[in-house]
Amino acid sequence: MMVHLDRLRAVVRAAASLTRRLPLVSLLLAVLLLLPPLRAFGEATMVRQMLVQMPLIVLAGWCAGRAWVRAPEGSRAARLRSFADSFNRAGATGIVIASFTMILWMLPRSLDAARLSFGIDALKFASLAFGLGLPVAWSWVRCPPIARAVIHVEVIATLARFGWGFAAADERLCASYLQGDQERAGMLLVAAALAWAVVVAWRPLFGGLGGGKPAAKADRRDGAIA
Amino acid sequence: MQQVAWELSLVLMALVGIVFLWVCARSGGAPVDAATVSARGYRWRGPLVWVALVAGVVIAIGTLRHWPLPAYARDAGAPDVVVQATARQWSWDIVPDTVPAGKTVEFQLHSTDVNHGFALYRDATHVVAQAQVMPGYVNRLRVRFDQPGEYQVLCLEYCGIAHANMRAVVKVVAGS
Amino acid sequence: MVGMARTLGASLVALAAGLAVTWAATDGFTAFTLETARRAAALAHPAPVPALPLRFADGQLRRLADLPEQWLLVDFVYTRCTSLCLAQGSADARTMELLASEAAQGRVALVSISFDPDHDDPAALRAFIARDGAAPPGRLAAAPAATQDVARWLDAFGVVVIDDGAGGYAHNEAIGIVDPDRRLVALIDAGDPEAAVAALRVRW
Amino acid sequence: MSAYAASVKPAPFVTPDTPRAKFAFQLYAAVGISVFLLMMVAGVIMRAGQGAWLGIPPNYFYEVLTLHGAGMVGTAGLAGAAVMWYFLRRYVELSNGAFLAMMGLSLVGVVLILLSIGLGGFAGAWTFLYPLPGHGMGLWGTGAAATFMIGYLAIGVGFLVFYADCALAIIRRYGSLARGLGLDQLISGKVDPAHPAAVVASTMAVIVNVLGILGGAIVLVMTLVALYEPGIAMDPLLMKNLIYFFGHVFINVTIYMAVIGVYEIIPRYTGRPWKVNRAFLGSWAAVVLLVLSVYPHHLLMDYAMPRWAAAMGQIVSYLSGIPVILVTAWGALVNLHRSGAKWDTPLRLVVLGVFGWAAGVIPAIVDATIRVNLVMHNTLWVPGHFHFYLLLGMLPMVLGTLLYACTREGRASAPLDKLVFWGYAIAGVLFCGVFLDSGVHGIARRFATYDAPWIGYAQAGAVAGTVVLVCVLFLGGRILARLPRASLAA
Repeated sequence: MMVHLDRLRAVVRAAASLTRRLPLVSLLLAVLLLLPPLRAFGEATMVRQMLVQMPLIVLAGWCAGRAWVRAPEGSRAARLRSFADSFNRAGATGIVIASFTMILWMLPRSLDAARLSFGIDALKFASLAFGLGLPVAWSWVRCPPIARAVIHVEVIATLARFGWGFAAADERLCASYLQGDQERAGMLLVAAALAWAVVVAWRPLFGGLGGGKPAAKADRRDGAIA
Repeated sequence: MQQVAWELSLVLMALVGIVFLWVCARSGGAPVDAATVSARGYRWRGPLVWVALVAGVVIAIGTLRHWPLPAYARDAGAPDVVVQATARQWSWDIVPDTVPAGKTVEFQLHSTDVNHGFALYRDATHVVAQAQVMPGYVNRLRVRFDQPGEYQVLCLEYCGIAHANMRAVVKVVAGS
Repeated sequence: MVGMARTLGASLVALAAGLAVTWAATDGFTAFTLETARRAAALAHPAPVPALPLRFADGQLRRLADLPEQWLLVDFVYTRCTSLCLAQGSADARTMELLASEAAQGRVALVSISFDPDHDDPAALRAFIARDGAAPPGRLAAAPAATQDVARWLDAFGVVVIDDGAGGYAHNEAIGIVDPDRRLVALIDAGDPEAAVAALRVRW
Repeated sequence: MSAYAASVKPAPFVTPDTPRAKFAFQLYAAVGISVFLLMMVAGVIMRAGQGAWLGIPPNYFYEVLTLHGAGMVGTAGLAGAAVMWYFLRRYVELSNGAFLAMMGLSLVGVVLILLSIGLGGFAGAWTFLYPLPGHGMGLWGTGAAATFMIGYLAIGVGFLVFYADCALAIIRRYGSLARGLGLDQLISGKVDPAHPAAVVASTMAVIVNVLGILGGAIVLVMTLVALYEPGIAMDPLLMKNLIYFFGHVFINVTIYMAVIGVYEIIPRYTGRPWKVNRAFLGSWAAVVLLVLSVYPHHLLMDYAMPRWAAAMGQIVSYLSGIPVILVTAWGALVNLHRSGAKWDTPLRLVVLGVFGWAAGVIPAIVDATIRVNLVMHNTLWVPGHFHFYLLLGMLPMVLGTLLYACTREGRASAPLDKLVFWGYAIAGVLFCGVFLDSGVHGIARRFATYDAPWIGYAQAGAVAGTVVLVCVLFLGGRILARLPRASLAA
């Protein structure tokens, strides 16, 4: 019995250490994704570029940001962060940066540019990781719950707007992608908006219905909207 | 139809008004125990909800069983006359603009720019029928004119500055 | 309070930077697609077309600059195309009809450039422009003399060719107007011969 | 006050009554009344223009129409939200910042809308029905249309901030929005009569209007995209659906927010608490679904819509009447009946509001019948019914609440107040009645110039409208004069 427990602990420890390395792993992943064969694969269709490759890059940046936020007290990263924090009260600056980055890379022209030019694609990788994923990880925890709710609604609306636009366009908006691909990407973005809406609305709507002490639940730091 | 709607609305609204005035008039004076009033007041409500529901169902079935819009081409057989009416900011193009009385006329409504409304007036104060006119869609409005005469066409969806001047005439002539 | 002021400043800087980048990336909030951008760019900054040799349907090697006609209309094709290009073919025929007299005087030519030179030899090109018998005067077709030149031609006209998933190609279509100095001065919708001819005539 | 205080425990006063909160409330009252009055002037001007008493060129007429619509809807939203905030903060902890942020963002939006209309000449109506904003025909350009849309977006974000704050506060206190709405009590059957009606209504408003604003935020940006990127052609029917979904929900919710004043104020006069029961909770839960699904009654004349949608528009409209008439109006009447309430202007206004809502619902339901809609749609019958429940329903509820908040002591009203009240009520009924009767006679909605047989109606409307304007001016003046005495604990 004891042996089993030990083994379990070891697995948990290994998993934990992997989580600590997650930023490294994810940045490595981002660089890998930029390498020609994987880059070509990830950008071969609009669906892949918008719904697989780009989210992965954002995730990589987010992991890096998460690590930065959790950097141990006194470390250089932590000192830098606490200086940067003073420019990012309530996460305002980070969210502004992230909003522009998100919208810019959903424009058809940017999708084309990234597909056609390696330089711009490298810029895309860097900005999605450090201009979207990282600022979100850094700023979200500092965002007041009201701002989070408004951001959620805006993200849902933005996904739906772009999705609808791509699905409704009667011509190819990207020179690099076919019409059917564009429509598919559009519908998937709309689906993503719906899924996002359900996921973020579920807890505020029904969170306390299953029993438990509502007041205690509501006092959690994240707030039910988060 | 207009008169029925008007009279029904007037009666029901007057009823609401009278009940309000009656209750308000009797609200002053010596207060009566809330529980008594509420017991008496709410005794009536349950049945009334049912009355409202049943009335709603009956009216809905009554008005919807035969689909009320003579407007769906797939409904009946072919119309006797087909008229193409095209709306643009701010004029109508109606071909042909003369139709026989007593026949089923199908107006196929097109718009080249924004939303318009196609309404047929028997005189300045009586709407015979209408439909929205929308770019990208063909709405089919079927009308059987009983009386010959000149019917005005007005635009009933706001479409810009000359909206009120967007008019045409459909002539209805006695059948042969 | 320091944090508040700094954050406000930083947010405003981020906002301004975001707007500036978006402005730059969309040519001042006007071009959200590559197609709009390339057309606007052609109008704003006429650029010389490549001075590279093309093999024409008659088998001769010439550069566009060698053609005697003052004005050129240029579009991109591949002759095996069975779908969209059929519409393009009839639009081209219509354009030549509209321009028949000027083309007969040698003032204008319509050149279809193939981006598939490996397949589109002079015989294929001849067949392409002479589908209904003989090609009318001023109706030309050519393919880059060297396969590696294709990219430069496409680049100069902002054409992107992709696999259509059905054994052929898809590409953004437009008709380029090339002036007597052999600069690309405008790009017009491919399916609209009247507009192309009108755009040409205002430049005459 | 004493009767109520003696019989029930007053609501726990959760949010502290700070000077800042009081300032926020006063700001809303002042802005709300001023804008309402200005927009009413715009309304009377339009009626006078239609009555040939004023020569208004069509472009100005339609600019005024756009301004009147957008201004009234926006102000109704703000005023309704103010009523909701005023009472909801007694049960949950609301922030003043979010409330003020809504006003700030709305003012930004108002400035943009005024610029768009005043300088840009935008006259696409408050419903901005796609693709009209892109077809100004030289009257307005894409810049003006875009400015208008961005103005709306700013207002929408302001409302989102406020609703997010309310949602958060309700969740903190009750655990979830479903609990705020009383769904758990409805399901379990154990109804807590002390569960505040204000919380139930506020929760409904939050849920429904966040969805409405989300729809609006999408359709507004799609309109913007279509203005600048002609390659993306939106489906006009889909756009119309979203626009009416957003518009219907937003304007409808203004009333559902204002009615909180009814639930809170009438019991304070009658000394009988407004106890929540199963029917009440059930009807508010139903209202969430009804308000979200009733909008197709605006699209009955779009034959391209599927039949089920049209039938749903008719049937859901019928159902919507039940909560209004048989729950809220009935409840108000039972609460008042032989209560010994002492009548004064705030109570009169609030009760008038309930009457206006209940009575105004009737022509709305009649018009939602497809057969009727075939001859009434987009005639003046439509403004007739919505003016009935906005001018005689929503507005009196708001004015009554504001006056109530300002007259905690010395509620006695002078004979002049009584005269003005009845002037408002009767002229208001006549004003709306003229609209409805005009609709019966086929007079088209949104016409700048009238045919000869129509002019008399417009003149009657202008006269009645002027009387309403004068009365509201008086009532508004009363409120503004007493605003410094406003109390958040009244």
